[in-house]
Amino acid sequence: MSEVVAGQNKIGLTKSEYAGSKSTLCTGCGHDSISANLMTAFYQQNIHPHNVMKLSGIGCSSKTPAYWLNQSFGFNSLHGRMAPVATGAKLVRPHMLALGVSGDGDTASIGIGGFMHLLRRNLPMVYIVANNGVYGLTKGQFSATSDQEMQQKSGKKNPFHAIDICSLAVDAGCGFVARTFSGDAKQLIALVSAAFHHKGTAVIDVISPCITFANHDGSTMSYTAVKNKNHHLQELEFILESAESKVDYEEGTTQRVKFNDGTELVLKKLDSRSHDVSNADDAIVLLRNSRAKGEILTGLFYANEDEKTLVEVLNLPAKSIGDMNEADLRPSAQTLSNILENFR
Amino acid sequence: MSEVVAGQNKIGLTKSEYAGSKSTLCTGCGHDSISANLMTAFYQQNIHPHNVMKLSGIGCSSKTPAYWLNQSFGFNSLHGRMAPVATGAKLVRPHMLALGVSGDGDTASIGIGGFMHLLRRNLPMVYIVANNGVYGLTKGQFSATSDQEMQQKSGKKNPFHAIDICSLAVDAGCGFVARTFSGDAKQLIALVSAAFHHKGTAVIDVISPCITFANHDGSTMSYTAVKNKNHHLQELEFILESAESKVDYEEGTTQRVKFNDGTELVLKKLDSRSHDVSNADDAIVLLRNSRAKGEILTGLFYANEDEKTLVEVLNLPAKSIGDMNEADLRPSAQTLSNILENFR
Amino acid sequence: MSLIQNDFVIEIATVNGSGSQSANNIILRSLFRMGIPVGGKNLFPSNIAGLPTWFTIRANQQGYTARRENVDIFVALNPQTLEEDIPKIKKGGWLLYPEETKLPASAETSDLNKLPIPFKQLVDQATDSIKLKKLLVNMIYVGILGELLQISSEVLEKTVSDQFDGKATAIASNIKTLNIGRTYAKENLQSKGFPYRAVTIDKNVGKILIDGNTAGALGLLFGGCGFVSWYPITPSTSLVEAFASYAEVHRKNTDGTNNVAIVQSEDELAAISMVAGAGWAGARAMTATSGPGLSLMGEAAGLFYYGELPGVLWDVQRVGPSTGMPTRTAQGDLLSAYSLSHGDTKHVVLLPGSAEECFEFGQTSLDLAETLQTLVIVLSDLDLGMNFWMADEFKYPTKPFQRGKVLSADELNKAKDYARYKDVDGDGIPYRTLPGTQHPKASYFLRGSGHSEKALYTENSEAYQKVIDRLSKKYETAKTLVPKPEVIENAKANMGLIAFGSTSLPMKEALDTMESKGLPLNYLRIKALPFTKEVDEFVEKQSTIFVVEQNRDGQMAMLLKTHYPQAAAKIRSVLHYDGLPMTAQNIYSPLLNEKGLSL
Amino acid sequence: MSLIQNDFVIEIATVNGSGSQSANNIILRSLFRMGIPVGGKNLFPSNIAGLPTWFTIRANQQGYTARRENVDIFVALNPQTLEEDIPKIKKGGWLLYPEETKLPASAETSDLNKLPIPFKQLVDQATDSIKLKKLLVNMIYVGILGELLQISSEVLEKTVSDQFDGKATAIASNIKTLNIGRTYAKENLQSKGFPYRAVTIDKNVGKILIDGNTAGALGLLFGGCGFVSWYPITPSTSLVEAFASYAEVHRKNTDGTNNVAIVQSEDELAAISMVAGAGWAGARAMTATSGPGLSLMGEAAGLFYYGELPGVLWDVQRVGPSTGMPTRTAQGDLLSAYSLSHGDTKHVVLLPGSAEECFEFGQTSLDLAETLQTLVIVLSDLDLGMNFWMADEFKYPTKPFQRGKVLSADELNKAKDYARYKDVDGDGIPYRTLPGTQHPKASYFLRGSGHSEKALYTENSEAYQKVIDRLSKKYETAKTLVPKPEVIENAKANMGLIAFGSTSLPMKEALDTMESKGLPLNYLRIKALPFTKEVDEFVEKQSTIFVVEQNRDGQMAMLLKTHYPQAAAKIRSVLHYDGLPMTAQNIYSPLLNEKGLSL
Ligand SMILES: Cc1ncc(C[n+]2csc(CCOP(=O)(O)OP(=O)(O)O)c2C)c(N)n1
Ligand SMILES: Cc1ncc(C[n+]2csc(CCOP(=O)(O)OP(=O)(O)O)c2C)c(N)n1
Ligand code: SF4
Ligand code: SF4
Ligand SMILES: [Mg+2]
Ligand SMILES: [Mg+2]
Repeated sequence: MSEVVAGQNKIGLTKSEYAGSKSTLCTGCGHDSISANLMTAFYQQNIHPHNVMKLSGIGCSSKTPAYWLNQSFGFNSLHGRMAPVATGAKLVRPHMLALGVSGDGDTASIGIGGFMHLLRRNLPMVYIVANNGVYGLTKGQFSATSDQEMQQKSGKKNPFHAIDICSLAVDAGCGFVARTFSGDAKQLIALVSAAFHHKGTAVIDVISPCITFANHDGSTMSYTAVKNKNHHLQELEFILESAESKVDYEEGTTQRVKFNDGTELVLKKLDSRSHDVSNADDAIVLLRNSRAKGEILTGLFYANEDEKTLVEVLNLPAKSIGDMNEADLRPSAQTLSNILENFR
Repeated sequence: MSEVVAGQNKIGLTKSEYAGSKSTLCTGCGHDSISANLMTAFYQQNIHPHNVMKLSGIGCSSKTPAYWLNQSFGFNSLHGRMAPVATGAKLVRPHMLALGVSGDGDTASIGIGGFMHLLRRNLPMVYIVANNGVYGLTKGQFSATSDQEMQQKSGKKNPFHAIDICSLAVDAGCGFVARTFSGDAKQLIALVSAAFHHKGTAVIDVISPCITFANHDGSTMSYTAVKNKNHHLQELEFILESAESKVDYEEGTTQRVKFNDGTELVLKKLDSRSHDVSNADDAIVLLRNSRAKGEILTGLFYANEDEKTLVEVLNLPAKSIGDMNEADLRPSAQTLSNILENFR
Repeated sequence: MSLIQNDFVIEIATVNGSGSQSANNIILRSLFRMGIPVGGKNLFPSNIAGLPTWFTIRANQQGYTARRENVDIFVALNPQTLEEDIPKIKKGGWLLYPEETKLPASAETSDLNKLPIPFKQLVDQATDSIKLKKLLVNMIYVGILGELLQISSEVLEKTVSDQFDGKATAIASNIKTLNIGRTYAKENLQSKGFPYRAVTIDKNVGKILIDGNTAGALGLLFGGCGFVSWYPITPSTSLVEAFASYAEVHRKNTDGTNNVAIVQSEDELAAISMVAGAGWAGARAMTATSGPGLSLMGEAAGLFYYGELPGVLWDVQRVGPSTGMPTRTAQGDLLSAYSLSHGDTKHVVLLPGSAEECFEFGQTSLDLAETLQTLVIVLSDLDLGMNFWMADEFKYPTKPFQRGKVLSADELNKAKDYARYKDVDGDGIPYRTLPGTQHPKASYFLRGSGHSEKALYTENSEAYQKVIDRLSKKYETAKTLVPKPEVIENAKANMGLIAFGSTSLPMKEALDTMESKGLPLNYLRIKALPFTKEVDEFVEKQSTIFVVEQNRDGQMAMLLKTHYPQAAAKIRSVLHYDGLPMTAQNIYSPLLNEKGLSL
Repeated sequence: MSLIQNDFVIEIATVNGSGSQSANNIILRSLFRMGIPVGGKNLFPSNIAGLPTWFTIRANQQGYTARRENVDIFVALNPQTLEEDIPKIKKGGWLLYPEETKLPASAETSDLNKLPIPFKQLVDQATDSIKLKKLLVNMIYVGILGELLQISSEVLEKTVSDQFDGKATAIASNIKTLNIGRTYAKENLQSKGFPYRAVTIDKNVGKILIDGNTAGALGLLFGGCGFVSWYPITPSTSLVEAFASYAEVHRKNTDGTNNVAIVQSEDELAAISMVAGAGWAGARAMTATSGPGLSLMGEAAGLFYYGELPGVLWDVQRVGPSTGMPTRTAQGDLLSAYSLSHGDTKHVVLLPGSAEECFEFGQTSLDLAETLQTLVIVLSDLDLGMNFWMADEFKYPTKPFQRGKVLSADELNKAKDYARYKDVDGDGIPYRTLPGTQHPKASYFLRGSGHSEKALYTENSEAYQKVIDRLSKKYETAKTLVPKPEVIENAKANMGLIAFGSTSLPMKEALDTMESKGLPLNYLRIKALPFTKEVDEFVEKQSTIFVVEQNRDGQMAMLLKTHYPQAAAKIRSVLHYDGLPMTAQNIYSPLLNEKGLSL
């Protein structure tokens, strides 16, 4: 590891090299905090922007990848299609880190099919849902994650159940499922950092208030609501090596999630309900109960490093398909003749 | 109630009046059994075909509505679009009974978005998934409900998790969730009969073997596999009035699900794991555990008559929109003038 | 100094989310109420707050209310765009700007009348609330412009109180601020020689000022639309939201139930599929969308066509391809709409060219969908849908709904060998039945797969062909039922101009200009596909035909060449596709140029 | 009795799922191996088992291997369809049928040679297994036809053993059964005067017999396709399945890893979106689908066009509209494919007309997609994709992949002011970079929303227009790169015929026939959109142009009229759209009729 220079991370980049274009979102939009925290996580984790693919769909949230890591490769795709676009891209360049930012409309309404099937396939990527419970970009209609009885600015109430991104993801077999709040730098950065090291799909549901259309009384996703209803399940610390942990936790109050590259996420239990995060059943029941209570439970809900990823299932070689050429892709002349023999 | 004539049901129809066109499915296809059992249920429940809308998507399963109730109104729609088509139709004619037959590909692959959002909206309809774990009509590819490690005829194994229609439906808030087997006339008919009386969406996942592409060794959904792995959670009896039950069950071993029209489904617990079907958490954990064990658990998993249906949410009047005309739909001339005042 | 009465363009530059919209509205509507023909265009960004927005108002006694290139009076509240805004101002035009704004060099060199305004100071007099200041500052320029143009206080204040619809405090503070601006102008600007004046006239009797989306919503409301499913997308959202808010009141029964079902769907595939189900079940049903949504509806569109389902798809076009520019206007979906879906599919398309027609086609589209048992696509666009258009007061419909050939149980009793897909009347339109009809012959199985006249599944060549040939015949019948074009013949002309949709707004001005410059033209505005016999006749008569449209590829010209091969060689395209509403100059410049005529 | 050598049509009627497919294959391939040009068409239902299926074999020494209307030898194993089958048989033709079948009255009155065959009795001699009998019964007619036509036992038996590829028991039982049939024919039918004979010739040297889907799969395999995502749909499924099974072997590295990623997606929207991601990331990527899937891919198609993403969409057309007839053939997706997606979108479309071209375009499509940085749509159809076509042995590609303008880090070092969407070379094709390129200039943000040359978000009219005007220019460039048409000029002709795709198969026969009847025609077969200059020239030269296509609306004629307005008036349509593969008669009949010429 090279020496670390002040103002630079271990790969010699300054924080400004993780910047993006100026945000065009409303001042105070939760999504801008997500961007800021993502930048920090990339910087802290020493990930070179050139090695990052950032993906999104369409929505205010999906605009955000333009606002960080200008030096990375961005694909602002179609409404609801981030998941399949990411699938194609990642399989062709498995060595790059793929991070996607989608919205609750983008993921849970029009994109729910792609999302669920991404989870089934366990594509290695970090999937962030910037969840504000509304369609921001089209001016505040309810989305599929709007809480039942949540009110619009006009006072109109949402009559339908919310889709819980997290319980859905756990039931679909996703091996890294967490929730946090856009403004909670510590928790968000710890989760994203850990997600970088998870082998498969990592889903982080980030409650990210829409200041323009869902920050009023009656909105269950306003800054005030989040402040009042956010319960931290655990305190989180991401560490690169077991030895590194700064905090000495009491026996029995912590759980360590180990990733295949030796990194760990240390969870210090804060809530009496805090469960074993390797237990999917408990995670789902916990999420369902917390949802019923109307609270916003944050933390890591489920972790599992054992499932095969899509890259493994397809048994892709070390060389990226995106770098292959005639030598790798065109069988021999003899092969062609042999094949044609069957058509005589 | 009119007198019942031999060979006729209470509304004076013979069983043949519930017939449809000749099936064009493979001899021995599970879907044909579903058709036969549906016909019986309609007959037994004295539902007049003229009052039935039968809907489907595309697939072998989706062809089946042509094979029963020729005198009802059928809509064989597009692949994956049964749910929204049914939504439009039912809202316009809420007095008719809507029953849909979809496939596992039709519902859990291309149609998963429509399916999940149908459940969120709680559209009153009976939604049958004729689930064979493969795309029958396109010759046996794996579908999203194929069990992990299930083999194709060629020996190829499915690397992905199955989507469990039932746990998904319970988590999405569906108030009637059950599984049965195409050939289990008793269970299927009891469930469908009960589903006719449920106020919201009733999902019945019917394991229905594909004799041509998924009936070999290695298929986890062959007739043999179903025979070996089918565990009945309860014994079911559908009754029109509390008094009607023929069986006298021991205290504590039964649960009665009461529908708003006074009918009941009596569940006699057969399995030690048999839970309180009003408890969604238990239902999900039960389903997850049973899935992990590789068994096929059948019975009613969840019932809830309290949720508002979409018809209720929209507060539709007694007169069907489909029957409305100028008097109902065209506001007065005065209204128009008043409105136009705002544009001066 | 000579005064210029009732002929000016005002443009206000600001950022979106700043609340200038209501201020602009007040100016626009006050002028309208003075009887002066006006048009208002809002050029807004595809985000929610903080990016540049422009609002233009054109007042013109002759009724030329389209966008015009040169601005007479520019209110520059957004310093970020000032550099690019300056060139828009006409020579000798007027620039109002906050006094603290540093003007770019170009402003100094241009021939401009500059009026620095102490906005901050003035708004400070109006309120102490920082939040309110941000909003009220807009009323300062309303007051100033009111005074400069000499819009009477009475009109302005009445418009303010209508705008804030009974909210007394809002009305009071807005009027107060407005008058601060007014007083400032009276005291400081009277000597500046501002030449533009608004003078009360009587051109707007029986007129309203409305956007096409609201007009369309009203058409659907009065046209009997009973089912709407949609997925939000700019610029179609406001149509459905307007419909919903009217329906909320005017389709509500005394017991609180609603004679309408409106479902916000999970995506566009679901939206159009719900319409299919609803149409099948007997509702007059519709969805609204824009470009990307239209593409997503392609598969279902084919089902409507082939299954013969009634339904309306209202596409408010925006700039493509792909996501494109969601808040800019275009007519680029014409070809996609016409042949939406694979296979031999072709649709009836309505092309409203005014707010009146949005209202009218809101009804006509439902009538045609049921009469023809097919999908009717209405192609509006952002300019027509979201900007302010003058219109004749909408006429209350007196004719009953046209519900087409639907057989009741009684009628089925009389019908011999009824078959769902048979051509009984020779017009290609079969008879249908609705679900729930209590008659053994009523039931049929609707499917998008091959079917016979009896609605039975078929893979038989003749049975298949019989049905799709009848569909062609039905499309021929549609020619006799769809709205006829607007035709204005000019005795001096042997060449013709064809346009459609929102291009109609600048057309009178363009035609007048061309005629005055020696290029008289006959004019036809297409209101629908398929082309009616009036189009046939017009096309035949012209020596050259200019097809003016707002897309890059000349899509209407393509369709005309296809349908009129004999005339193809004389068809020429005039294209405008930069996303801005069409101006008269966009039309006459290329034509006059080409003919060597000068302005 | 005069013998008819190497010129006959055999049709076998049965039900699907009965295993006759391999029997039919054996006859077809045996004739092929005898050097006789053949074609095989499978007419199957859209279900899995139990419905009527027909297989036709045409053997013709002159190489006329398309479908022909009149059957010489009919094997009637499906009593259900016998009534409708009888009229297909030529006067004096031969009907083989199970002796127990009760023939319809029409069979008695027709001029037919009837050969009742004791199928049951014969197959009883072959096996006792009921299950096997069902399959082996088909080999009885193989043996009988073999004997009647005098196909040598050697050829037949070799073909059987190749067909059952090493499976000794299957081979033995099939050969045994075949010989039972053969012996029966020898003993009982020799005296019947059967006139048709297969005689070994040498027309098939260097030829193969293959379906277009397999040919396409091989083209993609050797063309370097590295990523496939697809959703199953008839009749495109077999293309991907063939590709996957070849890739399984020929893209496998010694360590078991695969130089290809194939993903069965959850729907078509996902399939094409995955291809977008893969193409962006640097793979030669493709998806395959049919009609309904094409429609579902509309939105993404626009993203390819506007974001300038490489990708191949292989559409094996079937009969529409909507679900239509999934197992019948058509060319009805042309117009949809050309303008797939809303807004001003237009695509490069390749139109293979032979198995060779399926192989070739499998490669060309990938080359063009990367060269032009756009979506390339290949329009095959069920007839070409799933039936058996004779082809010249495919040539191993020697040229390197054409990967277009991709800048490496090194090249970026040299490039001054690189901009993703700028026209540097004047051909409208910009330079791109791939994700992961280790250079600060490499990164850009791909989007389907309005963007400038620098790939920055824009709502600015000029910036927007600059990019879409360049896209038009790029489309012009495409004209010079896409495959050129096949042109056959006839010195005696002044009229021309234009066709494309699978219509090529009966074309030689049709042209020969017309020439012999006094209607010589020039011929051009379009292989791609946009039209190349060869098409321009051809169109200009003809006095009348007949456009022959397999759809109802004359979609190619529409495009031609649009692109050649000067020639529009001389364009005439010849249409065939009943779902069956095109015959020569489908072409020459209407033309000769119209010209008053008789056959
Ligand atoms: C196919 C399609 N349909 C609709 C739209 C319009 N649209 C743009 S963003 C959006 C919803 C965004 O909601 P969400 O994903 O929650 O993002 P947010 O703006 O709330 O961050 C919609 C409906 C679109 N761009 N494309
Ligand atoms: C849009 C579209 N894509 C693909 C198809 C092809 N297709 C027909 S049925 C089917 C799958 C059917 O599977 P399932 O729903 O499980 O029904 P099954 O045949 O197994 O009963 C597919 C992919 C289609 N008809 N439409
Ligand atoms: S509208 Fe809401 S989500 Fe969109 S930028 Fe503004 S605050 Fe953020
Ligand atoms: S293929 Fe399978 S699902 Fe389809 S009809 Fe045959 S047995 Fe049934
Ligand atoms: Mg949102
Ligand atoms: Mg299935």
